[in-house]
Amino acid sequence: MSGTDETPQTEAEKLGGAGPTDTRPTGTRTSAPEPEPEAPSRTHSMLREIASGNALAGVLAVVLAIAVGSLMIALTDERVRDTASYVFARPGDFFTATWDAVWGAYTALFRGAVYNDRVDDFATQIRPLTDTLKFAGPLIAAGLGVGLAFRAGLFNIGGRGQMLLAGAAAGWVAFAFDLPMVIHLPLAILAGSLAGALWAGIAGVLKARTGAHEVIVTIMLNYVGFYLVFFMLSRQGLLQAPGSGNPKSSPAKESAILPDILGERFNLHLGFVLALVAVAYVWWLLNRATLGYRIRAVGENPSAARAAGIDVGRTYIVVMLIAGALVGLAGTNQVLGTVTSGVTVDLDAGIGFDAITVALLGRSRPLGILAAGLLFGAFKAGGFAMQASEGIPVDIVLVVQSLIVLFIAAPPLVRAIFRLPAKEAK
Amino acid sequence: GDAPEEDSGSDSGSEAAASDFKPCIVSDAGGFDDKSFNQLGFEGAQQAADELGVELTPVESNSENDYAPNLEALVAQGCNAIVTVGFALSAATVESANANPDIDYILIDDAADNDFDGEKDAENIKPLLYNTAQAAFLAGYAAADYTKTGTVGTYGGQPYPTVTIFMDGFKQGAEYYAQEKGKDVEVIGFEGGEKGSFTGGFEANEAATSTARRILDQGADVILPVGGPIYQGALTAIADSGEDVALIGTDADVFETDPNTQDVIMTSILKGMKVSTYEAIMSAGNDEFDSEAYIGTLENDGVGLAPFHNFESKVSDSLTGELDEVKAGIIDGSIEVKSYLDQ
Amino acid sequence: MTTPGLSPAPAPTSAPVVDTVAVRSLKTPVIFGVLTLGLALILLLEAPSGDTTFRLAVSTDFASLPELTVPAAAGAWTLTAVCALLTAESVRRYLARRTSPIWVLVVFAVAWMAGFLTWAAAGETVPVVGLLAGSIALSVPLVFGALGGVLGERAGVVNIAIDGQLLFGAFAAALLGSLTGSPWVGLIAAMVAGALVALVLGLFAITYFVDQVIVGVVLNVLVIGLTSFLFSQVLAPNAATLNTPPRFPRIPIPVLGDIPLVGPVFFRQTAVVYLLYIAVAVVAFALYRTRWGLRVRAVGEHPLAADTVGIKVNRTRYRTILLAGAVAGMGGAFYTLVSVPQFNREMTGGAGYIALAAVIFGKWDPIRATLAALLFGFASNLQGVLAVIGSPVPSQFMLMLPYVITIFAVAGLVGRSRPPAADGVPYRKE
Amino acid sequence: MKLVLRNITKRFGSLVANDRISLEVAPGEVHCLLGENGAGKSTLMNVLYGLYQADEGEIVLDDEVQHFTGPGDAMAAGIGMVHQHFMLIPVFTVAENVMLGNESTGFAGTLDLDAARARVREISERFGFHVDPDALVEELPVGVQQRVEIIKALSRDAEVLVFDEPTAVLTPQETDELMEIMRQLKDAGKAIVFITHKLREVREVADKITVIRLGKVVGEAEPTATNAELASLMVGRPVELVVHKDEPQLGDDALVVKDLRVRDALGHVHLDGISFTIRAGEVLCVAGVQGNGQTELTEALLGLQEHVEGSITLDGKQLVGRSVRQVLDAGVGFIPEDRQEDGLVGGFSIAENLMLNRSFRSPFVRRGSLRMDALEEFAKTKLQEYDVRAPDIYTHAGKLSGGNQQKVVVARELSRDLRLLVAAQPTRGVDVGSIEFIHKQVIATRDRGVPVLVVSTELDEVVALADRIMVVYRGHVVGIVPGDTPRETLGLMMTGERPKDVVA
Ligand SMILES: Nc1ncnc2c1ncn2[C@@H]1O[C@H](COP(=O)(O)OP(=O)(O)OP(=O)(O)O)[C@@H](O)[C@H]1O
Ligand SMILES: Nc1ncnc2c1ncn2[C@@H]1O[C@H](COP(=O)(O)OP(=O)(O)OP(=O)(O)O)[C@@H](O)[C@H]1O
Ligand SMILES: [Mg+2]
Ligand SMILES: [Mg+2]
Repeated sequence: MSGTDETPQTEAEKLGGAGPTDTRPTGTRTSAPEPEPEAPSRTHSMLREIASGNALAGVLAVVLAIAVGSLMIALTDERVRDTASYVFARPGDFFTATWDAVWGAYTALFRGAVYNDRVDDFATQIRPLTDTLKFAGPLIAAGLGVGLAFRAGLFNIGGRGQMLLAGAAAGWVAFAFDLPMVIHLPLAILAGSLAGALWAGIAGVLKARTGAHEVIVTIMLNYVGFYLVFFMLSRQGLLQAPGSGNPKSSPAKESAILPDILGERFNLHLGFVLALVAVAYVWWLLNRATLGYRIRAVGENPSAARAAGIDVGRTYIVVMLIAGALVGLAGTNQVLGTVTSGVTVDLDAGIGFDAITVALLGRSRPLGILAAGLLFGAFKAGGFAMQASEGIPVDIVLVVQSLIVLFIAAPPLVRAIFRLPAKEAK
Repeated sequence: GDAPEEDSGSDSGSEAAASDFKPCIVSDAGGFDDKSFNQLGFEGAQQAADELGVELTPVESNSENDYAPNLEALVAQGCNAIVTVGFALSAATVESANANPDIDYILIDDAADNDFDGEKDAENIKPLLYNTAQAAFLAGYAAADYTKTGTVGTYGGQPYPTVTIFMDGFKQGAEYYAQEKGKDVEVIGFEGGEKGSFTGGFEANEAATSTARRILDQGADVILPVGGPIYQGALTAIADSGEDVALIGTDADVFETDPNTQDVIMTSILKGMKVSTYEAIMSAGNDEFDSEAYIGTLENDGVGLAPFHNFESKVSDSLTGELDEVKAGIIDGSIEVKSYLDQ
Repeated sequence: MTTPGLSPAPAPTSAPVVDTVAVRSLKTPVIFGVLTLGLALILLLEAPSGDTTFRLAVSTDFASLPELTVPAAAGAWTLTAVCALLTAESVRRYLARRTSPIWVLVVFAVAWMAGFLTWAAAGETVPVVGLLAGSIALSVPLVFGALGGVLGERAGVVNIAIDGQLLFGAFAAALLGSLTGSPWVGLIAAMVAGALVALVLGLFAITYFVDQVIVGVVLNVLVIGLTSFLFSQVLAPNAATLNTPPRFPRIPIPVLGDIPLVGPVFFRQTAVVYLLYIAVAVVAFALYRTRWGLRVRAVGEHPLAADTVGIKVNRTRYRTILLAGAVAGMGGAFYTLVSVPQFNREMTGGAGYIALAAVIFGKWDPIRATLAALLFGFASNLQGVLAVIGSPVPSQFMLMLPYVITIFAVAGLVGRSRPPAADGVPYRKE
Repeated sequence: MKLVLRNITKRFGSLVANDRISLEVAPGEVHCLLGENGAGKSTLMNVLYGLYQADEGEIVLDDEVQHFTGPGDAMAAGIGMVHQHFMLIPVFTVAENVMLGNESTGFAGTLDLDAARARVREISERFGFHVDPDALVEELPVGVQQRVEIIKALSRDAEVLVFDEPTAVLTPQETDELMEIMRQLKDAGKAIVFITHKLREVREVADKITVIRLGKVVGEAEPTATNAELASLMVGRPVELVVHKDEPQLGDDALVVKDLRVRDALGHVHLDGISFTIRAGEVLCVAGVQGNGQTELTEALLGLQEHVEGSITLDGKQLVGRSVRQVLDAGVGFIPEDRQEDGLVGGFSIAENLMLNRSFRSPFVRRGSLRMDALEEFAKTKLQEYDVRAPDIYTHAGKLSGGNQQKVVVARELSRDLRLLVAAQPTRGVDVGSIEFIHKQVIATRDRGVPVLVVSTELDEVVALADRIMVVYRGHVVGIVPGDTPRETLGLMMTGERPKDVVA
């Protein structure tokens, strides 16, 4: 991370991102100068973070969220409820049942997400981990798209529409052309990113030219994009698979499919690597590129940026284009890697919205988004095993995820709950 | 309360007793409580599992992304027969089936032919298909006979073929009646293809209610909602309209499955998913699984029309007889009912 | 985003005006032109034939208005001509450096809509009452949600959690309504549930200064997870006892309900809708005319200034968002106590986000936000009505209509808008 | 009412903002608090007003110890405050602002606006204010807003009145009027605390003076003390109060503005028929009451205004119609009026702020990426050169004190190759020491042959810096006069009148 990322901030500031309605310059919030006694150097501040208990609070936030999840699992578990009716007669049953339910759920989650100890060969044992990475790929890419927009003070809720359009474009290139792989695959990826960029760009242009609020526009574009893709998927000659009546396209040709990177036995495909490349790119963009510098300037204080010769409207457009391309990468990842059987209107799989949480948890910083994406990918991968083996609806994962984001954002609350001493004032 | 006897542990007992047959089922994004094919498939599988004395492992999907991982999770759980519900799961089922030739797959509502060469794409999949247009034709005929306003209506959840096939058959039936009897009957809400009234989803919500309301506003006095629980919207719209409107159910006999409808339900278009799933699982459990595609028709009673129940007295006396004739005509081919399955 | 300590007042920027010249804006003429051309184009591409009938009465009216029948082609072209004239007028005004007055806008909107309907419903009957009444029904949760949004933001708390409040309200209404058999209990439960979501929002956003956007978005996810989880684990397996709430019946208001056109549209509704009318009126009045409203607005514009005159900023904010949550919760009750008597996972379908759009579109004003929500309801219902009577447009495009209209409206008509100055800014002392 | 503060201590974390401060103010007395920026004056007053709770010490009113939990208590006890940053709600009317928190209501909590209007009128009349109760506060000139603040305090029958830097945004005339009002209030028996940096005002109205430095009382002074005495007491060292400058070395006409007309998006014309010329090596000061078009003028020069007619040429190059970036590239340096709004990105480090308007090409940019080493090098040098008091170049600009923030802006602008410097209120809210420094820098820039346009509402500053003075009033130029024009004449011109004897 760059030097600017590391200077200490207040808890709330760290979470990056401006409000959707935050069209005012943010300059005023810096009014009361607060003297900074110590010199923050890069490693220094990280060490201090850990020492000051911020990292501890982070861990406790996760613990707390998991505890709430456990409570829900236990409360709705049949055996627990049965045993609760005679808890005073034989409390052991109740506690065993509760323990079984909760332990069973989380071990299943772990088995599905990281390491499966119930099988013998190593490859199958670590297969869950590769699944986690597979699910993390699009979450990271889309999270970057949302996070980057946040850094420019824009709230991109349009992930769904951007993914759909991107998936449709990539899917179309993938099934409609016969090309060698070296051309076909990049072309399909490019088409997807381009479609995502253009779709998001609409919001950017409208914001820059007419002042239309990007929150409204991106929400509306989600629906418009959905029906547009639906329409194209329902028309022979457009995207619908020839001869089919279902709203679904033909499957992607082999030459446009993201290859598996660990071989046939694993589902992990090149999409994850692309997501990593995207992380590196966004990191470079935000911390080392002039464009990123301008993006951050516009996000932090648009009026100062304008006075410094930065064209705010143009920056909005550029940011939305890049953000859309990143989200588009997630859509591309879906149709060329994860579900290659053809484009459908369901291809976004909720990633467009999950990306918002990922970006928030990652504090709109590329590396943070990477970490958040991996965590959520693990939850996703583990959720399937948890449902299949314990019958617990995957919705519990949503609950735990959102609680983690909330608790991590409010360390004082976590400290209060665990009765830790308040962080020493600097 | 009192504690039960120690070690009465029913689960350990049944586990020991049961064979190692493990039936499993994956829903599509609608979930098992969709009052439609997911639910019926689930009930059929559950019934089979109960009879076989084994436990059914159900998993729900929330989106298309979940299909493949869910199938993988089930394979990892050691399932030997997996029911996948809905055309959306077709591709994932094919992939999983090809990777696990020892497992029996039962795919509801799709032919498992994703390359459209007319052939199933995996040997060990048994597709369950239903030509509901035939039964819907009968419903359309009945509706045309029953209507006093001369307008009958239909609406669907989303313009998927499994939905529009009902609407299509219904329209053809009503038009057949109009032509035969010279009665002026208009079908609103469906024009063929994907043109028609759709709520945009398969949830009982305000969109379902208002779509039904609009159809009633056009003077329809028979209404056919197609798509799981969206008939709930029609129920409220009918109640609010204060008019005498007859409802036609889909999939199961809604008169039985939802007693709230008993005052307004005229009949239901039956789609024998529960039975066919049940039978497929039973055959798999008894090692008699055949992967021949099943197509439910009027002829094999895979689809049909439910009794009129409370409407027995309200429909014309000759209707039941006429319906039998039409049904015979459809079976022997003298009456043609078109549907997407013909292609 | 934070405002540490004492922040300066928004700097006064106004300079005395030397002179005022009229500003020319091409927006209106351009939008008019595009729309008129579009209408003409569809008329050319798909010429309407037959008559279009507008039914103004419903069969239960005691004094019914006559039906209005126009020849589709002639009628539609006439209305297109009217639109063209109005476009010309707006161009003339543009050249004369004058802005188009509101009547031009209104007449244009009505003429265009009528022209479009005449074309789309050629040979059919447009049920005008159903079109309007249905619009209201579709708007109800949106209006409640938007009111909740306006209240929260006016107090300086960005309420993105509207969707969560609606959904939790719907859930609680279904559960408690089923358990007690009383829709009123369900309604109150919905309000409590909405307020509960707001309380969590407050805890994080007001007490712990967490970015309000974050809290809002995440709360929506949390509520989806929670309700879906409970739905599949608790409600669905016990649907008969836990998920069959009673419905509010329709109560036609005597006299008012009998007025032709107006009656069936506005006054043959359920208690929830009448509560909505009251809520809109009360919120609008209270916000601008009462001490409570003055203080709420003060806290949202300049919390420090409010603090210096002895107003407890955070207490006011808490109270306001709890109220906002309760109002939004009422909207949630509409789903399960009026629309369909059962809860379904994610049954709001993102309506809270649309309500949020209405808040911004309505410039943080309760009446305007209500109108924005109604516009949205109208567009959705228009789509449905046309689908039923069979329009020449593919259904996906009809389903798209409300969203496209909103984009046009926001880009073309509203433009930049100014939120309450302290919206989204937590207030912390010292 | 007699006010006594005893040993007030207030800490913010480890910072002691007030360190055992004691103060006594008798009824009918004006007590001045003097001190640099950040000395702790506002903090002390906020403690008195109940906004902050003191860590130690007590507040005594008429021998009764008070325990304020919030401003409400303080107001109820008879304390009124005119805040440094106005505590008015811009979108409310005067009457609404005055009644807020103290509303008279009718049925069901409905506001009784008539009562509020009557109250505003009554107080206005008593003290000779001219304030329309129905005017929107954001549309009022600052001077009037100030009066609204005073009305607010008086409408609650305050007996102790605190004025926290009330004159910072006022014209000389308005300041004089305020002094007059203070005298009236004093005669009415109010106890008044008056905070200011301006020594002239102190001597004009103060009965007693207390000087605070670094949170402590460092001394008391008599109103008769000299400026130099007071200033060195404040700063802790001797300060030069006048800027030494040589005769300008005038070059050719550099900036030529002709018939400038600026309107906003609503069609309001804010500037009309502005023409002037600045020669190389000359400082032209724009004097005038705040809000007479100065903001629009500087923004028009920078290309920040959208609707500009007329011509602005710099060294013969037309600037009207150019983008901000092109104007900057043409060599225009800009010190904006509101540094936090337009000058700095608070969340950026000092180093990043130093390249804010040079994000397009060298020296800090190479083929689209940032040259961090060059930037850091540059920032370190400038930090020293401009005496920016900050731990290091990575410190966020938002965390700096106002004076240091301003130095960052000045450093950035002056380290470019300038062909014109536009400085709007370059020393607003900056302490004496920093003012001195910034003024020296402006003059040094002039002496390098750069034309300088300074906009200031402080006559002291105008007189100190100007070679020529242009007075604006309501969007027009009243006149352009020599730098040594007497203050009285300038004050008069600022009201729009043009004395006959002035030369252009
Ligand atoms: N004023 C501006 N505000 C914001 N972005 C800008 C501005 N000017 C250029 N950009 C964008 O910055 C990126 C690179 O700009 P850069 O200045 O490096 O290009 P350039 O070739 O130097 O431009 P020019 O030809 O105008 O000098 C481009 O994406 C461009 O669109
Ligand atoms: N809320 C706060 N939190 C932390 N520190 C604060 C806060 N308010 C003020 N300070 C610090 O306390 C010190 C005194 O500030 P104060 O505002 O009282 O100064 P002042 O004398 O009024 O200065 P000025 O002339 O600029 O108004 C400064 O260092 C300031 O940064
Ligand atoms: Mg095949
Ligand atoms: Mg101060």
